[in-house]
Amino acid sequence: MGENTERHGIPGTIIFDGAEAKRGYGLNKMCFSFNEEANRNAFLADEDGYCRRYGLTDAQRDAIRGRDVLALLEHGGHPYYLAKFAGIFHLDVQDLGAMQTGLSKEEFKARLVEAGR
Amino acid sequence: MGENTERHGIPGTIIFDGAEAKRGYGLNKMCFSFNEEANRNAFLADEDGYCRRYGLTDAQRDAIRGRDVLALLEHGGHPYYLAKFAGIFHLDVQDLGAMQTGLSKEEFKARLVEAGR
Amino acid sequence: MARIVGSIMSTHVPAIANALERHDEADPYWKPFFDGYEAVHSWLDEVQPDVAVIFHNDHGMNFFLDKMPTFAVGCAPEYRHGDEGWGIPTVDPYPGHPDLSWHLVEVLVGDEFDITTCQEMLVDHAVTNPMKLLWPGGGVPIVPVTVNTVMFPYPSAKRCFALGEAIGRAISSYDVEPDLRVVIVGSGGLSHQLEGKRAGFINKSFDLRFVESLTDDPRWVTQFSGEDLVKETGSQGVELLMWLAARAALGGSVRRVTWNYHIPISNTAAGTLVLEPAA
Amino acid sequence: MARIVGSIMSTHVPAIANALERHDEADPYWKPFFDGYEAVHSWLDEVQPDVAVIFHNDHGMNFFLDKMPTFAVGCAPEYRHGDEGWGIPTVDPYPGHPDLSWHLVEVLVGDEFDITTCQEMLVDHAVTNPMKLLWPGGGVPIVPVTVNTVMFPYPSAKRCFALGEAIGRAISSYDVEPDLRVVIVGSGGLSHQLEGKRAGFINKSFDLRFVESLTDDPRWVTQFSGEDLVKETGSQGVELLMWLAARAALGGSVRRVTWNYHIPISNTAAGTLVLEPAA
Ligand SMILES: [Fe+3]
Ligand SMILES: [Fe+3]
Repeated sequence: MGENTERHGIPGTIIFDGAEAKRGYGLNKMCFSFNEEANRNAFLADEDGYCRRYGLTDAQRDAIRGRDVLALLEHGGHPYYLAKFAGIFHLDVQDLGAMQTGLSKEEFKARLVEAGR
Repeated sequence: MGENTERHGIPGTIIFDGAEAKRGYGLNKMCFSFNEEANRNAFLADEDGYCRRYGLTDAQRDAIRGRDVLALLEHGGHPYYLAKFAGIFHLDVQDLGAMQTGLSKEEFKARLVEAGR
Repeated sequence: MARIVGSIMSTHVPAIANALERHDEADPYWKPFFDGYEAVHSWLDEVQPDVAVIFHNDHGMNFFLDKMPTFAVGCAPEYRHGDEGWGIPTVDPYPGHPDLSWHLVEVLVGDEFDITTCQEMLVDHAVTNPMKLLWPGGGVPIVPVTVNTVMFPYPSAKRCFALGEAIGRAISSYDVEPDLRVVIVGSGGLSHQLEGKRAGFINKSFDLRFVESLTDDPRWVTQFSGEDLVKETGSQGVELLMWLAARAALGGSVRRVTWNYHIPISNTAAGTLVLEPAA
Repeated sequence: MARIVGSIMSTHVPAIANALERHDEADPYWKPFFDGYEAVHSWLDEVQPDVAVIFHNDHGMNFFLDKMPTFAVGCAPEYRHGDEGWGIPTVDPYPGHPDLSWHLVEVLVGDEFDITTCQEMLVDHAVTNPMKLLWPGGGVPIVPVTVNTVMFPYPSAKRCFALGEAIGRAISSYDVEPDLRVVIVGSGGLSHQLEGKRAGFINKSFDLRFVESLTDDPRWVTQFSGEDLVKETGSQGVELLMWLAARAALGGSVRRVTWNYHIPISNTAAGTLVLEPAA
């Protein structure tokens, strides 16, 4: 159980509070910049240089490199800003849902249908 | 008596309210840009082009051209942003006070001393 | 005095924009969702609003963590749809209604709401998708009201209710256009969670209880803290705060005009609700 | 629990930065002003604060009309002095105190203040000049609290008083560093007006009455509207709201440690005041 879960007690969920906002500031600022196409292209052209410019930590840099959403969240990434990062690779929220839950996309979608019964 | 004075009833004073904020938006945005030296230089190099980029009205453009602080205020300029414009010409708040009250700088300063008695 | 004709609550999931672009309204996946808007369109034809006040939350478009307001009110002449970064089609700017906006700001600050006033504001799918759903052929000028659900601490449900009430009163005191007909939009929800190991979380029974409460007992949800709401409705289910504020703007008793609920649209329990003031 | 050692209210006129750069402290024009800070320095030596919470107003540096908050709280690791555009010397960044900042934000939003949270914030002379005046040799980490006096509607004096009280309570409940000593700074005032035909307006009797009230009857000034305050103190004299919030943070009774008043510095009635909680 992570420290965020200890603070807030919600399993499988990181509440984006001050501690996360502090931890993730550079990472989120980088992802926020992806609202501009020129920045998305600049990132694709030179990932390392782009990450350096925003002062990412090594752990954040690794998680970006590995497209590892759960790790990005753990290191202060905010889902709304991370969505801009995921968008560069044309991942939709169901791709992301599957990745984070360890299911296939079809299994993830089936689980959602199930929730409606 | 201007419409602002009718609204707020304070002689010699324009209350910067929504109506002024609306009227002065482009002008104030231009002046806010003067927080950066590159922009101050760009303005000095091409006043017309710079004003056009911020969509100033003709009346605002004239008032900028005439360094006419009272007219700038009348057309929605905000004192804090206009101060950035005045700063380009190294005018301090007492130069501006004198200009706006029709006094010499010495007379304006004397009036301030008088207010302390 | 201006008059509030009613409130429309609507999900705003990004995928809606893609479905509309593909004309998927009759597709089996989408039909149960889009069908819910027919009654909304009939009602809008009847009540003919002139302007929409839209409670919404920003998703990393107009606000960043450098300056994150709890409550913001748009006072812009128009609202441009920004590039959201993941490729939904952008739409033409929506005209604003600056006079009504400034009136709201004046009344709200007078009522001790600490508003952030925005003379420029980019909007995202939380504004554009409800607009497309409600007015497929056009739309009305808008006044966006942004509620922070990006970063803790969120405003409490109680505070959001109070904001909605205050905006309702403020609209009623707007006398520049005495016949102005205002519709309130609450954009977001219902239960969903996009991120983390609990991604895909949905809570049908809480959603239904909440929607019930909006008619009978609108303060019911104000008993819950921000943490409670995340737990019960998912990280993004807290967008129900927009529904709550939109309900509160109507004041006393209301009548339910139409209600549709469908799980899932994308990762979300999609809800569409219209309430109008009881005669 | 953290403890508030007292509040320092100080004028922040830009010209002070130039006077300090020229070492004009003993110049006849400046001496009556700078002399007022000797007692402040002695008091600071005694109370040894660890951090300063600074109520200030932004002068077109960090905020523009696109996003103008009523109340903002800095949560940044450091605060950089921006280029103000008219050539006062810029100073090195001040370290922040993010943990205290976030604590304030959490408590304030819980208390129904609709704070704008700023993880980056440029500061202007309203922060740098008091810092230079109070700590000529250095300084302490800061938590800036920005109050809108740029654009009407301003928060009412009553609301600013409530904000100050809430911040006082929030500081008292900060238990991460139980021995933390906090000084409050109220930056701005007193009566002055820079613009318009009434430029140079000063109101000595109102200033004196107001400063009197801070000791004996701190809510006295909450009877005045924003318009009233502009009328009585000048367009920029409304910066007295920073003094009011700084006073309110002290709670109940206070003792005046030192007080200096001099007209004019630049276009301003300059005031320097220290209050501490009555034992
Ligand atoms: Fe959303
Ligand atoms: Fe000032």
